Amino acid sequence: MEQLFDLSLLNSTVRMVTPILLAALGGSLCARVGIFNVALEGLVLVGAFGAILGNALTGNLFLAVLIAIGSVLLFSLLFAYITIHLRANEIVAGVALNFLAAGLTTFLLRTIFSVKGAYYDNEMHGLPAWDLPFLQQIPVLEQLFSGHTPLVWLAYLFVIGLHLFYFKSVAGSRLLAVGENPVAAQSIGLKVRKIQYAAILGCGLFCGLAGAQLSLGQVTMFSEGMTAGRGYIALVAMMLGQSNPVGMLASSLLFGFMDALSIRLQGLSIPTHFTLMLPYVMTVIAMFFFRDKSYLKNTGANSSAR
Amino acid sequence: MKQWKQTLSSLIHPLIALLIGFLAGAIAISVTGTPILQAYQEMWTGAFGNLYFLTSTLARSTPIILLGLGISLAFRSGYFNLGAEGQMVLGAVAAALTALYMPGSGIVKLLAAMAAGMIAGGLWSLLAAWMDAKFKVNLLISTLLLNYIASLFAGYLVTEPFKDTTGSAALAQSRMIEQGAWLPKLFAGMSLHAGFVLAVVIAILLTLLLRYTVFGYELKITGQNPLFAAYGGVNRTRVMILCMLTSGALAGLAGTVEVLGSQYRYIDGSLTAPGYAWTGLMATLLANSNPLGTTIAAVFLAALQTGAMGLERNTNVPLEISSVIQAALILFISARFTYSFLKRRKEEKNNGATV
Amino acid sequence: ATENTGGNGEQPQQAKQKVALILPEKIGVNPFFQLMDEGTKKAAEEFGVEEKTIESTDQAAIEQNLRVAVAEGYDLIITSSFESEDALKKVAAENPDKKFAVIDTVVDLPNVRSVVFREQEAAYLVGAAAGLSTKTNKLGVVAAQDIPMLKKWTVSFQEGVKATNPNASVSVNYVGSFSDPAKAKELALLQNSQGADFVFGASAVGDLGVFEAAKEKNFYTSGQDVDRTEMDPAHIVLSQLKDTDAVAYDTVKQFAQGNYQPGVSEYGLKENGVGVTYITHESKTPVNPFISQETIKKVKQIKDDIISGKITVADPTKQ
Amino acid sequence: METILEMERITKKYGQFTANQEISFALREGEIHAIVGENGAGKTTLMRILYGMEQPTSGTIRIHGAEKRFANPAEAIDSGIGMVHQHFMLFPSRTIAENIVIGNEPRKSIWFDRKQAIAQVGALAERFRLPIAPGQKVGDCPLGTQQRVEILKVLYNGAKIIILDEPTAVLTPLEVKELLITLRGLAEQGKSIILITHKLHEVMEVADRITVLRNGRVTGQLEASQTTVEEVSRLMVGRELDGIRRETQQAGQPLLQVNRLFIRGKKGKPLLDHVSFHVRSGEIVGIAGISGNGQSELVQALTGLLPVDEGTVLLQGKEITNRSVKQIREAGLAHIPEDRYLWGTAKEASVKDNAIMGHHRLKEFQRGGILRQRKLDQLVTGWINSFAIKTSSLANKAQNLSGGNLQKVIVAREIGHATPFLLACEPTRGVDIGAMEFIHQQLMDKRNRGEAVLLVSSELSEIMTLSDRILVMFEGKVVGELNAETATEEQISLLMAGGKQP
Ligand SMILES: Nc1ncnc2c1ncn2[C@@H]1O[C@H](COP(=O)(O)OP(=O)(O)OP(=O)(O)O)[C@@H](O)[C@H]1O
Ligand SMILES: Nc1ncnc2c1ncn2[C@@H]1O[C@H](COP(=O)(O)OP(=O)(O)OP(=O)(O)O)[C@@H](O)[C@H]1O
Ligand SMILES: [Mg+2]
Ligand SMILES: [Mg+2]
Repeated sequence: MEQLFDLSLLNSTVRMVTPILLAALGGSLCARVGIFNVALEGLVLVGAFGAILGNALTGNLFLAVLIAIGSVLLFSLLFAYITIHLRANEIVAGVALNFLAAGLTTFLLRTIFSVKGAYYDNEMHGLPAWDLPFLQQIPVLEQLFSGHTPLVWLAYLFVIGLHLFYFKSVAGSRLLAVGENPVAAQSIGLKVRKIQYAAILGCGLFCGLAGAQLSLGQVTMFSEGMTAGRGYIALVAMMLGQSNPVGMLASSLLFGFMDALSIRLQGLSIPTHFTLMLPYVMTVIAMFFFRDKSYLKNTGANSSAR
Repeated sequence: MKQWKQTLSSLIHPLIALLIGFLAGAIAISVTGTPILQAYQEMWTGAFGNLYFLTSTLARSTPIILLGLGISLAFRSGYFNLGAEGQMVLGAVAAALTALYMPGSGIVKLLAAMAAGMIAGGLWSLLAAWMDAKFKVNLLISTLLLNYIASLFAGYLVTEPFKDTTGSAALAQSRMIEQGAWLPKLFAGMSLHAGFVLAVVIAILLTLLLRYTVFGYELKITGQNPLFAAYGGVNRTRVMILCMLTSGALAGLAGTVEVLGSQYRYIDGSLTAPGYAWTGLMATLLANSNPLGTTIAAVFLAALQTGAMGLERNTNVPLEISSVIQAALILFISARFTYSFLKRRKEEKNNGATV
Repeated sequence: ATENTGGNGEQPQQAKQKVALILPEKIGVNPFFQLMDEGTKKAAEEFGVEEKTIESTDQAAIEQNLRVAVAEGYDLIITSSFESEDALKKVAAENPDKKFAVIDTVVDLPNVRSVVFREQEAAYLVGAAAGLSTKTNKLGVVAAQDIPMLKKWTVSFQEGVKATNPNASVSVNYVGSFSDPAKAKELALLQNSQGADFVFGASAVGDLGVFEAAKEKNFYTSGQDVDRTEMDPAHIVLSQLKDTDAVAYDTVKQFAQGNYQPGVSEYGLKENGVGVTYITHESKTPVNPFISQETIKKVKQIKDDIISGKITVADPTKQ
Repeated sequence: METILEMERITKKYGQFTANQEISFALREGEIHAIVGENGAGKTTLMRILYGMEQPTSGTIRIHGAEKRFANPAEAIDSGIGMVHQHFMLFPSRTIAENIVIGNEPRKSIWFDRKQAIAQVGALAERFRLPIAPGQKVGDCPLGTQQRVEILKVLYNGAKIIILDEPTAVLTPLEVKELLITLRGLAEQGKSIILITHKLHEVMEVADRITVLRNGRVTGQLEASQTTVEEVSRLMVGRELDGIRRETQQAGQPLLQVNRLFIRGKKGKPLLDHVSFHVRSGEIVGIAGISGNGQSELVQALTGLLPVDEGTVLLQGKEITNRSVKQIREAGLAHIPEDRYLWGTAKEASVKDNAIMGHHRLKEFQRGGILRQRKLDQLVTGWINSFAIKTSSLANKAQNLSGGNLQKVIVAREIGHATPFLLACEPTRGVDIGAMEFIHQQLMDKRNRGEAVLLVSSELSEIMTLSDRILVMFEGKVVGELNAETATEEQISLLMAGGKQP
């Protein structure tokens, strides 16, 4: 072990964090309108499946990503209808949706691709890896940021985009208003339900992209349960970042770096279990420094405790 | 007469939701080409068909009930405990190790293991509560994160220092506990064990606690309005600590009875893979944190799972589809569309009949 | 969950024997179970027995499925893996008149036929080949989880490397999951970036991620259970084999022909139950130059030494 | 003057219960029309119908003679109706300007033009003479300012008709005065105003006409200039009000002694600055002051909800400084909290659970930690009868009670403790005059029994009616003590505003 971090490790972190970041950004849309969305895991999984299905059907990467988004939007619509219209408890609905996503993707994997476990096709191409020309000149950045898919770039752009949306746009301002005080929002004539629907669908869009990045960007295949808990980590990143785009970027990266560090430590004599714990322990420690803001309690805990 | 009508109308809600859930399930089944009625019949048989299936359903519901009760207790006092999984795992591993290494007769081991399991779960939960109370570390996130840490730690214990070296030694698991320390089975040859009785008794005790005791009253009020509780002289810290401790202890007990009543050892991952904690959470939420309601909801959710296994065994419906049906049923049962409507009407009645 | 439930259920041949294969997990990501299922089905068809495969959703379901199979009168109940060990011990002991078989672990009861594999021998051979082939003297292992069972792969591979190339270093990384190809791929990429020119995949579905990494960065890797070289002969240069289907097939065949025998049968290199492409089994794909013919010759020698007992490969789980 | 709005024969039924029964009501352009009535008379319901938040069971609404139906507030807003709700509908984390323009924001393509918003809101405030700082965060504003924000919001959306539901309940006397001036000003500029309030002197001061409701029906429509407070209150409650009975009585020994109480503040200024006073048995001591001058902190310090940095509190000679709430209550203190929803009740809990708080610990009502439900039921049922609390049952949720009835539950609970000392904060906020009189009588009776009451209220008239002595607080200090017999409203107001005692 020459050094704990090297550039290829950090390059890998930038990539590995992307689906988590995208899902967290999506989750924040829901949190911001007062809906605690625990279904991120399931939504990303559906997105990952949709992307592979789309690619297999059309052979066109752009269409594949669109199909990924479309299938997650459908799922989100179900979530929205059940929580907003049928007034189901959002956590029960979210957990059920996670089960549904796991069952349905496995079932479709079997019926559509006639395989179990994983679908993999040598002929299939994943999202292209881009080397941005202007970065090629700079030695360190080149290694750090080269060879990422457009979705990776997009995710980092979305951080800025979502920031502008929340804090600078009219629509974002209204969305935040609905989350802060739905009764007041209703009384001034905002269409609260419509905005909540829009937020959940927006979350679906992000999760669709997260799924596509996972199954077409990180790898080019779909395997059962391939989200492997990333949706829950996204949930943590979302809460830790207080649904603030920059905060969520920071907390996702924190998690990513700690994960990377834990990979490095695996070679040393520390038992694997403890190195794997590292990202979680560090996130808990980080929470001592980023105290929670009150709105979180309103979205998650209180509304569901009833 | 009116009373009777009201009860009836409040029953309509879950019935309609159930119907829609079953319809959604029917669509999924018809995709596989199995006759819908037969499929549902198989599900019913798999869950309740005879004593054997009934008892396996109840056995399966046992950890879910205990987890659900723990979560509901925390809810009632205003805390959202997402850490039941970690508390359960630590409880399980603590119970297993205690039963293995505690000197004494079987019954001593058994009791010590139960105590150890509850203490381990309770302390783990208390850690999160303490961080929240003292340092304002959001409970929702910390409990979620502590789950991973607990599972990895328990995994470490049975991979390294306490791993099972007998048998094939392939799995991360502890040695098997001696038979004297097992929780007795309720029926010979069936999986239902005394843990179920324990769970039901605890559900009843919690109901009584909430309804009839000073502490239960203070707990409820703290959950409903902590400021009001403080104003009334309730020691909120004490209530919180006791509730989170008990909540975690019940989760720990869930793991303990799985170990002592059914697996007889701690097997890494065997408690997390079935998603008991999430199911327990659903049971609590479906029942609005009512202990007896949580118990019933837990049995229902367990029945969906065992029913789905029956469906898979006896028809061409693949396992995945049965999980789709499960999810569809839960989704629609959680829907409260008729409920909110009825709730409105009930309140109007209350107001209308003012003294 | 199968499409063919024997002979459409309602055939009047009442004499037909019934075999149940109870898997401890969903077949899902595990080719090991898939092969077992295929082998059992094949034998059932050939020897005219009725067959039903039941997948268990989780650990708690295994015992229940075993008991149901007993209750529903299956004549031979096959199960598999250490996960089923506890359940089978109970159920088999309670039903001494029933016939059971368990693949991949030992249950010492008079009515159980146990079949085990010595995977460590095959992993040792792959390690030996890798040690001989590496140009950078750096090798990687991407394993699923740090659990005792996987030591049969990770430790034995390292032993094999050490035997042929003491100067080579091996770095082992764990994915932490059996179903996370994305992370497995990143681990393989990292190992390669640190100089490893061969990465041994032992991460279940994660191996697919390792293969992709190899293809992208042009290094070499090996697969598990079946001949994976066919997928990408330019990068997947070896495959560690396990004849689960043959074993399952044999079990059903013996039973159908009335030759069911309880007791333990071990399958290692000697019994042709485990192996490595090119060394013990033919492959449709030609040998990759990375693994030279000379290496193959040398490793074949090692294989012979293992079979003859000159070399013993210890079972790491027994240490 | 032209009639701008007519509501004709409006009936609203909730199940079998009729909240509004054939109410007819007309509003003229440029008038201030007061609607008065007891708690639960149906005022808010009528306004919710007008604002599109509820649909009438029958009846019609006409604006400028054209029949209208409002399915939601947005449609009412479009017809020029605006409503200032009893509980403010604001976004505390946003600036004043954002709160006002939301829903109708100035924009540059998709972007929210905040500069423009501040400019527009500034201009609007200027035009209607409502001073605010558009860039300030609403959460940091005093309630009076929040109220102005609500009114500006309505004006911003172009309302011709402005509904105000109990706008003065939470305001300080000064803020009330300002509000009434503002309302007159708006009326002069041609706006029509509907004002709901329980404070009849405000009505007499500002309204042109008055509509009185009782039990969902109109019991009178009067010209304000031709009626009296007495006539209106008779129409409201259906009987003559008695006025409260005060017995002359000698104050006894000091029961509560507060010595140099000091609480450090966050921004350098102390929250409580060496406050000393005492309350004797058999007297009511009133604390007057503009809210935010340390009254809340004083109350919380006395009751154990806020730790003090220096000083001592003695109750019946026993030191209770920085003791727990429970210990202080056991030492003989009962407490009617200033905000009944925040501190005084749990909305989701039943009437019974709300009523037994504190009593549940007594030996009488528990045995070994087990509550004696039957005895508790008897206790609460007794209060429901003696205080005439309107509730369908003990199991009814507190949030289903009207404000006045809920307040009665709290008063019953705290008086029921039969402690020698009662701390009563804003005991009649938002409560109708009938209930107010009742609660005042309860406090007076307690004094007459030789017990002590410390009354904290922002309602000067309440302080003046009930107190034997009056303390005035300003910036965390007690700045004056007056004899209630001789004190005048002007004197007190001057002290409250920071003036010197003459
Ligand atoms: N949504 C509702 N469902 C049932 N009853 C209701 C509803 N809204 C109001 N009521 C009842 O209608 C009656 C009139 O209520 P309203 O809010 O109009 O009273 P109010 O005159 O505004 O009282 P207050 O002076 O306390 O504000 C009350 O008895 C109340 O209980
Ligand atoms: N959804 C509802 N169901 C039943 N009753 C309701 C409902 N909404 C309002 N009410 C009743 O309407 C009445 C008046 O409500 P409102 O919001 O005007 O409070 P209030 O009585 O004015 O309280 P306060 O002025 O003290 O804050 C109360 O009796 C309340 O219980
Ligand atoms: Mg009202
Ligand atoms: Mg009111």
